[in-house]
Amino acid sequence: MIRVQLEDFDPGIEIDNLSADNYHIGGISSFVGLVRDMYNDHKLISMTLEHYPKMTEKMLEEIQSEAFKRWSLEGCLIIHRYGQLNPGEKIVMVATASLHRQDSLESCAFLIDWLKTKAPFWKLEHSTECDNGKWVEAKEDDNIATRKWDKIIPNKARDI
Amino acid sequence: MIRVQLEDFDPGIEIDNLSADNYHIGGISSFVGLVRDMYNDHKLISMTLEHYPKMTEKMLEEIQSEAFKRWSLEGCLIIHRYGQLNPGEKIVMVATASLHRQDSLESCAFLIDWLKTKAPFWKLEHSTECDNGKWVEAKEDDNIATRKWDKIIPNKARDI
Amino acid sequence: MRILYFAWIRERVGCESEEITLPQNVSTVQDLINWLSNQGSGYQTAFGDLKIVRVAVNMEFSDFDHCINNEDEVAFFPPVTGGGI
Amino acid sequence: MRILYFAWIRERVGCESEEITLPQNVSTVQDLINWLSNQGSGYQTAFGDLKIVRVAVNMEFSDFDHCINNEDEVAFFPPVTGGGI
Repeated sequence: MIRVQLEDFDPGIEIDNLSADNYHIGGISSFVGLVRDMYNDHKLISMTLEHYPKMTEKMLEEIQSEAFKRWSLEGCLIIHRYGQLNPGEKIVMVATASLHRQDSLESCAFLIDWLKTKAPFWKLEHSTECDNGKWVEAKEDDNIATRKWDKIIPNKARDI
Repeated sequence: MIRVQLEDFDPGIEIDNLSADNYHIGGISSFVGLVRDMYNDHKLISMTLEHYPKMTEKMLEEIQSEAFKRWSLEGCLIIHRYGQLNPGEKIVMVATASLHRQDSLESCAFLIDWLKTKAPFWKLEHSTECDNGKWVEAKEDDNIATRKWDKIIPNKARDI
Repeated sequence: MRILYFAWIRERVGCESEEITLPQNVSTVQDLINWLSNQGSGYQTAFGDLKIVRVAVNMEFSDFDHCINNEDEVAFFPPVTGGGI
Repeated sequence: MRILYFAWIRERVGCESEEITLPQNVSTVQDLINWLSNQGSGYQTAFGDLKIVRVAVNMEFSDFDHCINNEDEVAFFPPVTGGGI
């Protein structure tokens, strides 16, 4: 499931919904991204996440489909917020449910890596140093993290 | 934090508590293990988790310390239930919080792999096939999953 | 053709989106960038360093040599920085 | 010495724990297993296949050649199967 929203969310409810009535599921992995208060040595007041709405939905659907293709999953959730967010607030959540733990652990890491380089979001940081806001530059590290998944072909038959 | 308990828990509250008042945290990874209804082609009615209480606490503390040594973590939680559990119920939760996502993603996978081979728990399955219960045998796969971490020395200085 | 601008490219261009009729001789994204760069100093600074400009044609990441036509939606933006941390 | 039994080893032995005084000539875990195996058929079946028996001495996973003394807590159990899935 894909959700792009202004509002906050409750990871506990999302985890419960992902496994509701499916007693085949053995594990749910999730990642929740938060707004940090410090970036590159200056204090963040808030950030504004801009995005390209139609393309965001499309890309998140594609990323989710890719996860279902690569791993044996019983459920998948991607929530991404946009708009103004303060330190400590949740920005993003990805969660995957599977029979065996490796499928959900790996696909969860995959989703957050891919999302960082494939979802059309841009961060404007309002800091003590630059109150008008400064657009965050993409990190080469994120591209490296995404590309590592090109080499990984998980074995769907595994029973770990 | 380590908790070994009979009672259920709420992953959302646990995730919130792990990051409460710490605005340095950028991400929280978690894994929630559930009781499945099918094991090796027979239907599970319930399972009973027996453990060695004093040693459980000790081993979980050791596993947690190992995670703090290997990764830059702002918080760590391991909850393991014992006693009788029905399909769909939560058995275990591990969660880690860090500035950068890779530390929390990797340490979360590490914790659940290590826990499976180092925490003194034994599962008695009550199934339609064997109502008196059958003790679950350990999987060699779990030992392989644990040993893979021997080779992995994460780079604490990384900024991904 | 519909053109969208995001983040600092939007700020430099000065608008979120615009409708244009594709001029003669503009057949690729690169042609469009060249043409837009002559439409004012905002466009010129927005497209001043193409190493940090990305494009999507009909919501697909594309290269600058991608062919375009009047029915396309073309979006210009910096490299993406989503996904929380 | 305190001895604890878990899972099917507990079921076969027939008790959760017992206090014994370490007999003469018993200085390792293996010696203790040999001695216990002569205390009745429950112990004998419990320790029948040592490939699937694990031991902890004072709550540390140990080998069968680990030395033990009267102050130790020794626990016998099958390979662990915790951690949810």
